[in-house]
Amino acid sequence: MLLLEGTRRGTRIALGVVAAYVLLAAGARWVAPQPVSDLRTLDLMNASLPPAWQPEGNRAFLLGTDEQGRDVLSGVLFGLRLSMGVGFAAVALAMLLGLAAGLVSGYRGGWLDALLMRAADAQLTFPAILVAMLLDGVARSVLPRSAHPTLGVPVVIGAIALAQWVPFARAARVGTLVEREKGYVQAAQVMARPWWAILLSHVLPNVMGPIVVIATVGLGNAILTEATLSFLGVGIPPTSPSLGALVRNGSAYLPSGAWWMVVFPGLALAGLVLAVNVAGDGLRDGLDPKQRSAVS
Amino acid sequence: MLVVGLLAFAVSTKLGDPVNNMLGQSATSEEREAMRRELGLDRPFVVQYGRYLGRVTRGQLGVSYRLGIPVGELLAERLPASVELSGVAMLLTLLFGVPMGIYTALRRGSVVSKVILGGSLAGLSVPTFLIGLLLIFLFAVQLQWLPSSGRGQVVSVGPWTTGLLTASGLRSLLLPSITLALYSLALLLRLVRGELLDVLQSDHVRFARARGLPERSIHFRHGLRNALLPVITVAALQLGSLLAFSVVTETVFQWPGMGLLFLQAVQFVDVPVISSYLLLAAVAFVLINLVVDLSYRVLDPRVRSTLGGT
Amino acid sequence: MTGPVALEGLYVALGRPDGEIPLVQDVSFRIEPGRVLGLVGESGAGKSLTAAALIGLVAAPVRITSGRLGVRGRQVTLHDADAIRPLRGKEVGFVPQDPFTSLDPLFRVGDQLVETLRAHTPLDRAAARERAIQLLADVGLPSPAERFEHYPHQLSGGMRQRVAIALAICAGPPLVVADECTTALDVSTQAQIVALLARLVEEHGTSVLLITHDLGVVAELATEVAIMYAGRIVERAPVARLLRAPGHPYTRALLDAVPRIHADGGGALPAIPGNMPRPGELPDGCAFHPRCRRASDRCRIERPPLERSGDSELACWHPLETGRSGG
Amino acid sequence: MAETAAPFLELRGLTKHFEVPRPLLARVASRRPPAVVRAVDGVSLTLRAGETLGVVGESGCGKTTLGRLLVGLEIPSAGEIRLRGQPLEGGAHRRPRAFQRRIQMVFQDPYASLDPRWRVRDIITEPVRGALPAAARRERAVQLLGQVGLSAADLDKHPHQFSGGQRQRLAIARALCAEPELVVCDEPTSALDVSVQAQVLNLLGETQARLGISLVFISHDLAVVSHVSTSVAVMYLGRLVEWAPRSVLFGAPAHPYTRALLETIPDVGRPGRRRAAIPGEVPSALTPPPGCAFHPRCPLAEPRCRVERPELRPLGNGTLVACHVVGADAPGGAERR
Repeated sequence: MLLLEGTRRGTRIALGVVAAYVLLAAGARWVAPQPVSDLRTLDLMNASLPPAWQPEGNRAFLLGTDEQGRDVLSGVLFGLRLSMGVGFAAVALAMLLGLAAGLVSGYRGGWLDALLMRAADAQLTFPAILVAMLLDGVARSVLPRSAHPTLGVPVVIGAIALAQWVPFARAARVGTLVEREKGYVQAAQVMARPWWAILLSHVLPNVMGPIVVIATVGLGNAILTEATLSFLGVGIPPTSPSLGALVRNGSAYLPSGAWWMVVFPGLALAGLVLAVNVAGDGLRDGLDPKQRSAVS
Repeated sequence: MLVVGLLAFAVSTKLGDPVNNMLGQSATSEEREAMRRELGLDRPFVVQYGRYLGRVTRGQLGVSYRLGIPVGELLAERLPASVELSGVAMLLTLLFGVPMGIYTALRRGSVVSKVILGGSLAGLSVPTFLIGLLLIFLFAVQLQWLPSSGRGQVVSVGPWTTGLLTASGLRSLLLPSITLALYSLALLLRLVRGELLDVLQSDHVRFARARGLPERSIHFRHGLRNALLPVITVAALQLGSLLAFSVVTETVFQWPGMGLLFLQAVQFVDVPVISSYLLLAAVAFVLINLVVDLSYRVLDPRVRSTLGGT
Repeated sequence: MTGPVALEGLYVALGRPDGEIPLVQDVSFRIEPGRVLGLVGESGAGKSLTAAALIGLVAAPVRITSGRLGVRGRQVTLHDADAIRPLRGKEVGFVPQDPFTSLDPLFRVGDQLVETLRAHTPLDRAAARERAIQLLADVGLPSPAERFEHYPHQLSGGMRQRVAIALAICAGPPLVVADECTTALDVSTQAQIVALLARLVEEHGTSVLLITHDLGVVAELATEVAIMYAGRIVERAPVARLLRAPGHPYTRALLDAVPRIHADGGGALPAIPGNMPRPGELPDGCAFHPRCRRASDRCRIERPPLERSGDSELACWHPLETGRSGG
Repeated sequence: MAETAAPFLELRGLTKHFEVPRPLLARVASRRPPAVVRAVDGVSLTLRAGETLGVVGESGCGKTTLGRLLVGLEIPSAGEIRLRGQPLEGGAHRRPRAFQRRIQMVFQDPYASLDPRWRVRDIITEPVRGALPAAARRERAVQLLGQVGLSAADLDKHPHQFSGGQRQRLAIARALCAEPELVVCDEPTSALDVSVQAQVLNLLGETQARLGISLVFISHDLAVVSHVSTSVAVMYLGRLVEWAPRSVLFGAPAHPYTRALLETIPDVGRPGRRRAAIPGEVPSALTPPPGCAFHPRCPLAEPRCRVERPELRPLGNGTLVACHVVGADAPGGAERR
């Protein structure tokens, strides 16, 4: 175990960074210098200010302002809140869907298994972003226009979850197929314990390891997907300050040299996803003894 | 294929009401009805599907609601740009991803490996659009070395327009293809590394060592060949995600490809374009899967004999 | 011609940040050409590690701390990875345990043979191919020229093990290490493989280290037996003497615990109470004393050295009288 | 009651076929019916209460499938299983609970047979989970641990804290928890070292004598089977080839396959002896030879063996054998070894 020392430290730092992000995002309301979407506090005099340490910077706006005088730091903090919220919710939903599908199809087998895995194959050939874009498009055209602002976030969550359930289902299914052959599962079958009880008491706890790893990696991907959708302008309604939308907004001013509108939201996003991915990597190495020796 | 067709069609009928988008909110109900009839949207579902299939097999994909141009023409015009972008990105991915994966697996402790692995983790974490924007800012805005958008000068070779034959076309291709390749490159190199490490610990490699085969042969003949089997599947799926991410890249670089077309279609609910794009994507994926299956037949004797024999 | 093969003072340990845990301690033996030494022990006794050490396939965090192999009049230090590498295949052949996973599934068995031959001999491709087919015939594969073209998955377990043996002996190594090479096979196939090994030893005058937990296979094939317990050799003797009249109480108990065919059932089996101690939890004195009926205070404090008398060796303070008849 | 006359356990023509799935392409390309493995093919046997039936054979002979059919992990394709005259139909879940409770199983791999996340007390009382209150279950667990030679101090441990032999003791304790009448043991000692194997075999023997349970003991090891069995069934490629009381089977083996198997056992007591090898290998279960499945390897094979499948017939000394040749002229005259 001590061989892992180095990796483990990295993993712990990464988990710490993720935790810090969570705290910052959850406390955005109190930490952010400027409340979001309060037009009264905006002053066009403060528009397009560079970060505070630059000659034209203003101490009140640490990371500068955008073209309407909005504080970039506040935007980033509120954006993080939204991005992480969407990410966590989407992954939780995908995990739930995938676990249910994978456990049942792996344990019961038969046509249900064939059907679910066909669906998973089909899903895999359509990358997450396409699925999300498509679903979002469908939802937007089916739902009444007035519902868009309120339903935008749930639709994006659903779209990302639907695009991500497959890895969970696959891992859960493979794990279940292995567990099904284990003596303790078969002993429980001989005892005629009901199948759902066997699934919950023996199979589920023993397949959770890889699921946790997939969930961390999936979280990174979900956050990336949400940001990408917002960047493309299909997803979260533009009124909500997501990180992707901030970058999209800022990118228009990039040619004029206003790099801070793009770089800070982008860095915040990349840092978050990087921390999540490092943590996921560490968890995987910790779980897989074969990889363990490979890391040192 | 029929299923995909049905899916594409379901999208094309259910995906909102193009009439609203075309005529705007102020149109009268008579105007809407006329429009509907003109587009054939008043027929029952099955009839519409039948007609749709018939049209598709004849190569008629409908007319774009937004641009009023037949979708077939639109796609033919945009296809080369996307194919060249994805193709070059795939090439970069394979050209760098596989060797880097091998290197990091064989030289596990070295500094270079650590840098590559760290870089690959970053590559997986930094969103594609951000990379694109930063590259534009650096090379196009600050240094002004490379163009920030478009395909540059293109040459027509028959129906195909290519940017690969002109200097400006190649210069324009550089940034977008690197942007597009980075994510799949990072993914592929980590996959190659993981698979190779697994194979190098397998029983048959242990036995190959035990009988004194040279390390070169163990790594490249026995190790790599076994490791590449699962990589093929993922690399092929990667081609799919390149297609998806090309939506992002094409947006950032205003690359006149299908991704950009698709994005605009989604935003405008331009149904014929969306469903045709999906259909095309589905055909591409089916083809890719076919190629994967065939390459397994060539590379894996076990698959070969289950198909050929019994 | 090739002379005896000798291992001297092999120590293998598991590296931990808080120190090393010994896994194999002071294992030495000598095998004359054409002889088979059976190295017998229960799981965890260190026998497979001894095999791995001889071909330099001990993977970190386990490492060889010391040990020397004498082969063809040369002395090689085993903890030097670069020194053993050239020995693999050429001086030391290795027959693996599991024939199902030990051959590369993507290459024809003939090509794997040709590749190995060409790594160790100056044969050109055509000559190597001819030699490979001859080797396949030697190990008893019917229609060898046809089998040459086959992939491993097209062969049965027994045939794959024959191919593995051909691969191990193709360069004519003076020492062949067979690690549990019959364990994964059915009894009827096992008997065939044992017969094959016996014939090859005779024909080529190879020294064989036969590693197994199966005393039956040892009885059949070995000329000499060494018993390992908790990382050390505790007894070594010619096979007939060791099986009939062992000196070490552990050997005796092990032999008694082997079930034999009893048409009348034979009642309860004499079992050894308890379990072998895990590495790092070795008791003081003789490692076997907690399970030994003859153990005295001395056994609990002082470890008996492996002492030589005549053609056998024994590490016990209270050995059984040799000459007592077995079974 | 009719039950008194019925044997404790009876198998009648028990059969299990598996369809071998083929890749889609092959299924589309050829119209042949899917390949079928006859894992267990028409096995009829009986077992009296309190006795042990040993089932031996090489890998692929169907012995494991037979055990799984008995405990309800597989559903028979044909034939039936009767316990005290009552037919047991379908899998474990379909059978009447009161009957299924009487049947338990001990598995081969001690490392996979106990849930690594559970505590010993929960593992060994799983059969009465929900049926007994916690205090009673704890009491039962302590009692069971005593029965298999472990102590109450082990109650809260996890499986990884035990050696292979101790785990197999725990698996036996779990099987005993339901107070079974029949325990099916599938190679319970083949993953263990000899010294530990002897401990576990002795424990099984003592337990059986004390509680009067019946055992079906599945093993590839004839010597082990000779120690524990009252009667022995020898299987080859899914079929029963010989079934006899222990003393008869080992004293006067009848079927050429049984005799050959006995010849291939290495003997620790006779160093240097070369055992006779059976020529060839077990054929694929997908394409068993016609007639008697053993004929390609049989020294006694006659032309008839290649076409006609021998049925089980009595030899008079308690042996049932499926062979055209042995004892054909002199019933009960299987020569002594």
